[in-house]
Amino acid sequence: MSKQKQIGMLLLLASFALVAISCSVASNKEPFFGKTVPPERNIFRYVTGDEPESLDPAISNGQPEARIYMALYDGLVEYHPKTMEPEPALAERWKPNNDSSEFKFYLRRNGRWSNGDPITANDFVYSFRRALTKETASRNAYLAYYIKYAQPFNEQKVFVRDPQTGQFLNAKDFDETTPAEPLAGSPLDSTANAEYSEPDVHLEGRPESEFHKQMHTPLRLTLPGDAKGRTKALDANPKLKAAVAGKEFVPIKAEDIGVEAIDDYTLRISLVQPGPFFVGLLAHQVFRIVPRKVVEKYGSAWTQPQHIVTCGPFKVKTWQPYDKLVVERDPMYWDAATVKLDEIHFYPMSDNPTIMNLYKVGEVDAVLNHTVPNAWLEVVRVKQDYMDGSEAAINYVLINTTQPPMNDVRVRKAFNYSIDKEAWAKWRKIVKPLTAFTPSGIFKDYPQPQGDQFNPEEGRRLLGEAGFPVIKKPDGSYSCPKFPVDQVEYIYNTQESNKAMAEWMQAQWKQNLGITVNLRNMEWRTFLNVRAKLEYKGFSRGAWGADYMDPFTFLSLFYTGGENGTGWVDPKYVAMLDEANRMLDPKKRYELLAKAEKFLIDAQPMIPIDTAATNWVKKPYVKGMYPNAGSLFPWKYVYIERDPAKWDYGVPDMTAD
Amino acid sequence: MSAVESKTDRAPLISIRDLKVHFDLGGGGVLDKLLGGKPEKRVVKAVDGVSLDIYHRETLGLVGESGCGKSTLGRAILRLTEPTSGQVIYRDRDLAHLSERQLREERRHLQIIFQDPYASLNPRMTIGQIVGEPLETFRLARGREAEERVQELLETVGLSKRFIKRYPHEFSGGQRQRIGIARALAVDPDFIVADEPISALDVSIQAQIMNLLEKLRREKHLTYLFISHDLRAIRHVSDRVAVMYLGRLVEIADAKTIYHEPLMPYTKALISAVPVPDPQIEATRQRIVLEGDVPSPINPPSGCPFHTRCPYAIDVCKEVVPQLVQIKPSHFAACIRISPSQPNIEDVAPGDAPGLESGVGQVR
Amino acid sequence: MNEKDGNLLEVKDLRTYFETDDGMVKAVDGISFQLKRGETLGIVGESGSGKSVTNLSIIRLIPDPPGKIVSGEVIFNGQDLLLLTNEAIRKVRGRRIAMIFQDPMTSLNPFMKISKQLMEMTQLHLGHSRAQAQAHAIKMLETVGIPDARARADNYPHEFSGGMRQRVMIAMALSCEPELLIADEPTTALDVTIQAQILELIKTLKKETGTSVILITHDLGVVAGMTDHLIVMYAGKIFEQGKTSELFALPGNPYTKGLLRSVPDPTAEQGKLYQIPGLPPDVAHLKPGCPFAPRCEKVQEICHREFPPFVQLNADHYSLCHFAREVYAESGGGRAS
Amino acid sequence: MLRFILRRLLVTIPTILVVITITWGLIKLAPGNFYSGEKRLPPAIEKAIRDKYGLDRPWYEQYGKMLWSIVRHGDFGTSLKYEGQSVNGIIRRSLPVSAAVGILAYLLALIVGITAGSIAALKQNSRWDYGSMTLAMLGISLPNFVLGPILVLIFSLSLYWLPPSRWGGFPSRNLILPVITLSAIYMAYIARLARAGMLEVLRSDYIRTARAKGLSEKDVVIKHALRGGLMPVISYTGPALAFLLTGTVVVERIFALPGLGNYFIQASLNRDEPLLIGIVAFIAITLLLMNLLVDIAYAYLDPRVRY
Amino acid sequence: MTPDPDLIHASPETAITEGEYVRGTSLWRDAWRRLLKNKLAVFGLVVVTLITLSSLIGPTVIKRATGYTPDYIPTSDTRLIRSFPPFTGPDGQFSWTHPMGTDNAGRDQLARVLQGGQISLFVGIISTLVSLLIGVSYGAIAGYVGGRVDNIMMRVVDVLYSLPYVIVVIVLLSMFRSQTARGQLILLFIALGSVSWLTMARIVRGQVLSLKNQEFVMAAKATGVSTPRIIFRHLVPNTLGPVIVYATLTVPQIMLTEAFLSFLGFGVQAPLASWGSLASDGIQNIAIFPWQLIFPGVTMALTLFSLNFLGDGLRDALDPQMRTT
Repeated sequence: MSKQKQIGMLLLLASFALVAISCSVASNKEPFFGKTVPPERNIFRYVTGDEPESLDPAISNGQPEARIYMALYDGLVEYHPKTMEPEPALAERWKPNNDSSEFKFYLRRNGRWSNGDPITANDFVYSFRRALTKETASRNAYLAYYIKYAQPFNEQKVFVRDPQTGQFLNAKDFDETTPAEPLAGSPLDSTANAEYSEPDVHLEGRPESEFHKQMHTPLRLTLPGDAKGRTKALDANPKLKAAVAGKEFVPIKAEDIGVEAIDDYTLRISLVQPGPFFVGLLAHQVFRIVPRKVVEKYGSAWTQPQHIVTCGPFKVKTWQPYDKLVVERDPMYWDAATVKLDEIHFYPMSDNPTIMNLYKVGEVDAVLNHTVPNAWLEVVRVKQDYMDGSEAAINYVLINTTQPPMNDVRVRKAFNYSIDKEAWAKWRKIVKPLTAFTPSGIFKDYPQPQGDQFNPEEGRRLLGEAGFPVIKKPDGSYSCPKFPVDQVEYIYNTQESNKAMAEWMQAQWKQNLGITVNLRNMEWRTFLNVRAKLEYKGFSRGAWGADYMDPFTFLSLFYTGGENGTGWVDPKYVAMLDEANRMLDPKKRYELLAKAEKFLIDAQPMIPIDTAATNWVKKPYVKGMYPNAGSLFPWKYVYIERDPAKWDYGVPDMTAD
Repeated sequence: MSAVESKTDRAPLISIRDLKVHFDLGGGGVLDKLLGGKPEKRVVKAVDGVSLDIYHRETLGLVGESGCGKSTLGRAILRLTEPTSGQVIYRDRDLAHLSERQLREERRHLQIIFQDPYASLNPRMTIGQIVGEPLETFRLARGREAEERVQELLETVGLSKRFIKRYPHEFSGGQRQRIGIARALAVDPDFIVADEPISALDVSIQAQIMNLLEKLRREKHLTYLFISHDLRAIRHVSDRVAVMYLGRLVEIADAKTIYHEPLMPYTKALISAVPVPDPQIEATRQRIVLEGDVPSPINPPSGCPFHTRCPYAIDVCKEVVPQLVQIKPSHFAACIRISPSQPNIEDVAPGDAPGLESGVGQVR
Repeated sequence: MNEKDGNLLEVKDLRTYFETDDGMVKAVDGISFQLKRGETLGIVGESGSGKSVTNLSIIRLIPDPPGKIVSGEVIFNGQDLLLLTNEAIRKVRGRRIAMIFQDPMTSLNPFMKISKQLMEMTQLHLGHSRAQAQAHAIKMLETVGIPDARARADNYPHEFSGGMRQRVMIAMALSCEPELLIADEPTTALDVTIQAQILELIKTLKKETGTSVILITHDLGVVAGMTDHLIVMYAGKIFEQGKTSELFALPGNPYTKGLLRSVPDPTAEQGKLYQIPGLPPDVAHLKPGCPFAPRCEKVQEICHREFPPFVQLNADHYSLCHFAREVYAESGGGRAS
Repeated sequence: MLRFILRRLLVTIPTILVVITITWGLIKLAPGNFYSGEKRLPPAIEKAIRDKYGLDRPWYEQYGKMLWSIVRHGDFGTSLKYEGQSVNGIIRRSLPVSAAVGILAYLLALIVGITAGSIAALKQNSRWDYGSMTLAMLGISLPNFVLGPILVLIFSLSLYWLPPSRWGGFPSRNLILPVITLSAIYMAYIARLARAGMLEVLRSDYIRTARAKGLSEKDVVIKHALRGGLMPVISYTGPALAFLLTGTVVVERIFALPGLGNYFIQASLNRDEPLLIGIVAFIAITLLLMNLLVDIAYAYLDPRVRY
Repeated sequence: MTPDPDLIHASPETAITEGEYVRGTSLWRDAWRRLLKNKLAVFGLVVVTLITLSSLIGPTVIKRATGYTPDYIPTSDTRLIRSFPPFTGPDGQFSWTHPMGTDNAGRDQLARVLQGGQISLFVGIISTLVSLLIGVSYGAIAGYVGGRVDNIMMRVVDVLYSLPYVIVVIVLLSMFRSQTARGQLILLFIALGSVSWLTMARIVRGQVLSLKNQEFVMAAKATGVSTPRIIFRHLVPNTLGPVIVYATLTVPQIMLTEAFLSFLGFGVQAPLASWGSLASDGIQNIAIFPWQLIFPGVTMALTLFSLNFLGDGLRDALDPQMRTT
């Protein structure tokens, strides 16, 4: 009867309509992705990614928050919008000592909080100490561990003092981690291990204060603060145990940390080791300052819009969590003249297609990095508002090296050999193939080592050598019957790009080794837990973006043993990194780091896949925003250009200053 | 002295003693007292102290208006409804106090036929399954034997044995009632409660079913408790008739007696209300039309439950609960306004309550 | 007899069919009858005989689909109701022809106050104002014997007992003083004592208002005392019709006869009851011949073959039977032509 | 009535407590924690975080503390993931969002559903009936996570008429698509319920009575049939409204709305214990309250029902 | 005992038939007959059958015809690893190779939709079976036993209703971890089944509550039938109508939940796919490659659409009341 016809008609109509729409969408020949109408007011609407955990810069370690903090808080230095090199912010200038283990910062005098209070060196001292206090529980505290006694303070350790003499025990007397063999061809820099017995003469003459003198005494011995941990440490080292007997334990106080306000506008930071890259680190959120008075008054509620006091180019106007954070120009800001926008609207969103849809219809002006889904690149990448740039980030595959068969380095290498990273990069379009563990082309002058290239022949050979011969079947495909397929899997957390990568890996291994690795996707936190506890077999997705602009931010992933998600730990590697970091000459340091990196990739606890690329879009009328390697943007330079002639048609020039 | 324990030559098959079935409607809890919503515990006294003997091979008719508790009584005897108190003695066992398992054994001998032939057959079972289920439950027969037995039963109730694989929906009301009867007969019971078995049937079919039941009683030596609101039918099928009103028995007598010489004003009204299919009689007959409705069993009237509608009621009736007493030989009634010496209520002087002296009434 | 004068209602060859999965059900198949002003007509039949459908057809309340009045005339006061517009028939319903139904429990709107349901009638048909309608409603409730009518008018139907609800239904039906009251099994769902009350009430009200009544029932006892004329229906056909007194005394149809005999007589001794064997026919699959033939004790070969004629036995006594006269004679009515 | 309400509320309390307890236990069992990230934090920092939130205290102490805070102050604590934000505050803030979308969607569903259902019932087996019931079937068959994006595709991405997502305040154009997406399935259900209910009522004796009274078809439907016919819709309203009020995860995700459902999922995924418990308890209470409310409404609308 | 001759005198049934036994139109056969009369239900049945069949044999046929398998990624030629519109070849010209286009990895969408149908239908069926098995027994027992037991059983349902589903699944999946795709699938069934029965239990309980005072139940009790038998033999079969309708409504619910779980990463594991996971993948690309959502989405909707009609038809066909006019 007519009922059937009706249904049929309905469905037919619906599908026709949809197909028609799909064609209209696909055959979009516009130069830009979606609408390009600048917002009416002088505001900038930006998608930051996940909902910010907090507006307190000490707390959170995420990138979404980092970008918000850059609007709200200032530090000693700020990232350069293009190069991400540190450029002066609240510190007008700074001076390192000769081995870069101590820095002196000269603050500008017109720094003010949003409530008008002047910003002084004491604000920095307070903020740094607060960030390192255990009660703050800052996720980022470890970045400040380079500051002298910051780590033991954060870990609530104690000094050991002789009650009679008042003398503290020194660390070097009990140091057991001397390398077993010389690590590098070049001799160790003499100053690296030198005692600071002499007052620091490299800098500006004599030590200036009691505190400063104390900073230049030999590194004190620290022991765990809790009795249990201490007993364990002492039991492990009889010499130490004997020395400690009869001594008193002095808890490390915030005041012991190597941060000193010399005067209201001079700040000195003493490091536990030479840190040539340290200033670059200082733009990080954990080093941005918080208002002492407000924090002490309101506790954890100080970040609520009605209480918050900030010091960045913008201040909080309204905050609707999970909806938007509106910040407005702060007239108190020292560089308020440079700030061009009236407001920025930060939209916390994490679903890429949703973000892109919003961008397409012109509801937002720019989006965060890695928002353009891989599959969209084909369409979006050719648009002139696509922001393509190299990124200080890598994708790799972790291997659980604690279980057979993956505990055999030959097997690990075989799997590495049989991935065609060139093809992968071609498919992903924007990434670059990677054989090492640091991103290619990011760190200038870094002699990045080369790892193994795609060589499935060699992979099959190695696998056979390891006892899993690969057989070529008559139809040209391979099989590896002996390989315990049930002992490996590939885990990843659910996300479109991860899934694509997983499927790619699976297909490659099947094609080149005849091994089908099961895929297992997981919810994010389960994934992290499984990976951290090595509860997976075989492979796991991994990715890392630079915390700061130095290869060490990548290499340090394998620095602390056992916690890197692979179970691979080698004291030799740790020693190599230590050695490199003690090197004062940046070039030599890079050489040593590269050597360590080579050691790491030879051990193959992971399979490097690619150097990531920035992958986002901004409307052409958004100016002053560049696809820099860290995707962090000093907002004061951003503005809305209403004259189409001056718009960005393509990626803005990153080389011009 | 209990009225029903009069001497008879026949031994009772089932003796019901002071059976009560009360349904709790809630109320009266701690919360209720606190909030004052329903401070009183509300109880429906569906059956309120019924004592009754049912003799071997008799058909005892139980008549009353809807809501008087007649069906509840029938079901409580078989413990299909849990009695609140009292006894049901069958073969020296008190059915009201048997365990579930013992009871299930006894059910072999006690069966029931329901009013609604549509609702009483499981629509998703075949006739064979429905009739055969008791056989299976009591392991009386199995396989081929069971099938034969079912066929036999179907023929007994006047259905073709070829219907065994069919479903209830394919049958008419009368046929379904026959199926219900076959099911009840499957276990060879002694006693069957026929709970309004003909009320839902067409006139022409009612006669068929009544005749069938009568025939089965003769052939299988059954005892019936025949529950109905149809006095004509009751009169036709019963040996004795018991009249119920608001959970209590108000009169018991031979079927003939009760029709021709009812004692209770209620029974009289009931009989007079039945329309007779004869225009001549109808034209001349003087009906006793009762005023008002049957009161709600939740708040039954005090004293004699009938006093609200009784044309003979006097003030004492509101206070005294009449007991069922033998007024004439084998004729029991519960009214304080009559007594064995003055059985005819019309003859009792206005305002007199002779029954009070002879023990009919009890002040509550 | 001059039929034109006294007839309030005249039904001619009414046919109402229902379309079902099983095929066409001829629920009412060519029936004709008349009703005089002030008279009471009884229609008796077993379930499925078409008696209710007949009356729903009269005021055109047959659910369509699946039902359909296929042919016939329903002449009410000289007007064929079947030809009226929807608007016009609505003015007849309730105003001139009122109905009460079998189940007073479900026939009143449970969501509406009694008073409102009553008021609706007079507001609609008599153009009463609210106050007038209210007063009238209370008056009607008092008329049908609802104690404390003023207070109880604001109750909902569920707060009334079955008998009271049927009184309300009657009050509602009579509130516009209709010329015809159709009572479709008005007492079937009620207890005997209440049934007696309701029947008395209908009788009294009829006497007072002079309304004509069609009383539909399956209980021969009910019609015996209430009606002037009687129609016996079986399988959608009128099997016998005539004066009530004559029909009871001298049934001219084996079915009527069987029915009368199968009602237990309380005055008689116990014993085997007369029974009509078999089952009522399936109206969807009627065979040619007399529909009662399979159950008839007088059945002859012709009964299975030919549809019986409608035989006039007396002035207004008809019977649908091949052997009507024989049966009539057996009953003792042989002398009539 | 009061008695009934109080009794129902009393029964609710243990249910909620059990729900809270089980939820708490589940979070404790769930792998992972709220602070983990791509790079594992140094142990000392992890310990500092755990100490800060008392996560290393004995389980009974944590449980007792949580329960006491809830029972004593009705305070679910502060979110772990979102530093310094109280759970109560988050609920207070996100509820209006969910409620606005939910109630609008339900109103739309009611209006369209009842109209379509009633028309279908009145014109049973007509073109109208088949048409609206086919649409209703479609509404039930098309999952909202398919419908939503398709609407976005048509009305935002292709036609640029409406914003594709985000909360734009109340009222705003942003509400249109989520409300339609959300209401589709409810509309369909209600249309079907209304049709079935109306059909049943239209067949009932009292409608026959009303017709026999001579009422016009319009009056029969509006004055007599509608009330009874819509009772099934009313009983469906309880759970439906509760779900709508407390946010529907899928729609809030598709349209990036800062509603309760979104927080609910985020709290689960973030292992944000106090937030999740707070939301779960809130949803459970809302669900039970809504059911109670419907029972009360039922008693109000149907004079036969009394408690 | 001989039957009373006039009792079986000439009842209409005697006319019906030959043979020893009249096998009455059994409920099922009768239902089937009625179902076939219902055009919409037949439409539903045909579509569901077609989709099921093509899901089962489709992937094989496609492999034979075009060489594509659902999980085939053409890694050797990166040119092919992209999403083609329907009926379009790598050269952008019309081609029959991919009638539904390809997905992001260049896999044939038709093959994937068909293979996804296997999973989705299987998930739907299994979870619905679980919901039938647990929900029906649970509801029936609660409803029949009544009183305190009922109260407690229903509170348990209330509690389960209120539990945060996502966390339950997270815990479930982490407690019973499985490496294989099949193991994961089974866990998924458990996760989905474990919640799907709640509403079913409520519905069945409601039905049983209204059925248990019916006379046929009392008749069974009177003939000494044991309680479990009363519940499962007498009551449960009579709840069939609403159960079937709800079961057909469960299927979309389950598929929706499954899709959502896939979306969160708990669903089927790649390279397996379900309609839900395909659709949620498609949503990711809706602005660019709408066909990735539209084809799985429409297939899914069409199936559910047909299932609903079928369910409605079955309910009507199995309803004993519908038979009597």
